[in-house]
Amino acid sequence: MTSPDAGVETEVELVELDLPAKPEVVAVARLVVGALAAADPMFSEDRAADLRLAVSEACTNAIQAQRSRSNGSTVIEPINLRFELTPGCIAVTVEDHGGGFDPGELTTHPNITDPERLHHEGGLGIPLLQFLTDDLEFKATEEGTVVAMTFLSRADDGFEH
Amino acid sequence: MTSPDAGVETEVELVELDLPAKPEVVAVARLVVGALAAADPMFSEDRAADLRLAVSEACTNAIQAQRSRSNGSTVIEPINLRFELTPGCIAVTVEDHGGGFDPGELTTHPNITDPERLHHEGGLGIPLLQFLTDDLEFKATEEGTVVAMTFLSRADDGFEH
Amino acid sequence: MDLRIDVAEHGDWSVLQIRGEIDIATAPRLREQLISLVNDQRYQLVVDMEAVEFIDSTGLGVLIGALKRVRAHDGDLQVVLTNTRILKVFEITQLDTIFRISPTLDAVVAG
Amino acid sequence: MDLRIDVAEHGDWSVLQIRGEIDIATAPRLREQLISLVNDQRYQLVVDMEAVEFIDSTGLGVLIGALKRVRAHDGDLQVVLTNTRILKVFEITQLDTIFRISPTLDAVVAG
Ligand SMILES: Nc1ncnc2c1ncn2[C@@H]1O[C@H](COP(=O)(O)OP(=O)(O)O)[C@@H](O)[C@H]1O
Ligand SMILES: Nc1ncnc2c1ncn2[C@@H]1O[C@H](COP(=O)(O)OP(=O)(O)O)[C@@H](O)[C@H]1O
Repeated sequence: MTSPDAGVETEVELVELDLPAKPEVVAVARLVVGALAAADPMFSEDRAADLRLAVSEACTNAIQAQRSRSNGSTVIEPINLRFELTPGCIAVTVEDHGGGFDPGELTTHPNITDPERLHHEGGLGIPLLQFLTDDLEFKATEEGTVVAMTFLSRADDGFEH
Repeated sequence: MTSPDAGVETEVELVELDLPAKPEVVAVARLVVGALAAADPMFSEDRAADLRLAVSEACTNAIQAQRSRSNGSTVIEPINLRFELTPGCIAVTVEDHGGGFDPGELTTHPNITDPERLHHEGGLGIPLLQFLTDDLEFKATEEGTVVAMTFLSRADDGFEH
Repeated sequence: MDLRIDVAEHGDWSVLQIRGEIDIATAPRLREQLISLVNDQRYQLVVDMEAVEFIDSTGLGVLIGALKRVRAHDGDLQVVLTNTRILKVFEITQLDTIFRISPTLDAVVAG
Repeated sequence: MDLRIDVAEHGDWSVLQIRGEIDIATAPRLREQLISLVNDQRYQLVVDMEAVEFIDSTGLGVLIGALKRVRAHDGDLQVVLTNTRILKVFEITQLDTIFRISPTLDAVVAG
């Protein structure tokens, strides 16, 4: 996001995206974060793929929370994404109005190699987020959750932290 | 943007995107509108290309207006895009804080086949917008301009209106 | 945003060739397809992911669910995959330890 | 978001092969490249747009400016292009009437 004639813009660049809480828009969120990462030459294509995956996970959780909460209601609020861009660092927040949850109280699923694990199709999203982000925070709001994720461009492929 | 389990969402779907007024983000705006059009099966790939082009033109004008106005200032305000999605129709607004202009007072360039026309590199954007949109409006705001464009999915390739 | 699923028979195996992105929007179609195969008593499944451009945990959950179903009938679900970005998602989640992943369909069919 | 420009000589012609998207972000690089060719007294230019995925009025303006410059030296700027979506942009703006557009580089070089 640096332009040759910039110079004046030393502050953080901010991109905001409000999306209806529908499964179909997760692909749009992925596209946007992928394009933003691609615009920063410090982010490799592999790291950009990490961002796409993490944003997909966070938006999926936001949409699921919001849709299950609004069950029966006719209006589903949008989800809000914010991207803060500085060279070598992209901070993303995904905010929903889905009622919130306690990340400390998540069901612990059996170990992946335990045959019992097959009974649970879910529970992989947050571990993926933990792996892919350099910083991850769940903030409870009055109405729901803000997931705040920080991604540093890394020379490696993300396997080494 | 219709999902099999929707039904509750009969109202217009709204997507909002705020972008810093930088040349690099126009590609992001194109990606978003392209993905939104692709998500509506009534829009052909050719018509989606029309939307990408029109949004590129409107964002380019917004960014140019905003950057030339903020010359010398350190803070450049963002540009705001709104997409209203209904089956077969996408309405897009691009809002800038670039000081505005009078669309009725545009310089008329010599006809394209006139050798004099070569002296003007600009002036092609608004004619393109007129061609590509089904409805086009420039609304003056206190700070700048809202360009409101309506696109209908068309069976044809856009050459026939 | 598209997902395309083609099913073919290779000996004892039913092979699902998947193209596109597997996420919350498209995973339900994959789940339905897998369930309908199990309902047709096809318990030896190969998911060919060579043309998959994206998968997230929603897609992985569908594969886990299908593995459970075919195992209940002493069947198996194997994966054909070489794309390193998609492989990485299996590795991070350790699902590479519960799915057998092969580089080609021939390698699966040959056993 | 990328633009790649490769320049080669074909007889009297300097051929710019362009890949990617030409918009407000990338057009300045194309303009610089074209001006530097004119400064090197290359006035017979071919812009090969077969690998261009997108162009808008900012990109078209750069081509108009370059045509003006080479014409001032009795030169020419021709375009190689078959992609119907890009051709459409030339047609809407009627620039297909001021640029000679050919389907292949050979067609240009052959005259
Ligand atoms: N934004 C959110 N709002 C409410 N609950 C959430 C949110 N994100 C995650 N959760 C809860 O945490 C659980 C675990 O999430 P995750 O690891 O992504 O797996 P999955 O979504 O497949 O269950 C979810 O089932 C849900 O109960
Ligand atoms: N959003 C805007 N804010 C201010 N001025 C604008 C805006 N959009 C268009 N204009 C004015 O209209 C003129 C014609 O626009 P256009 O046809 O797109 O050609 P170009 O931008 O290449 O000059 C611009 O040069 C500019 O002066």
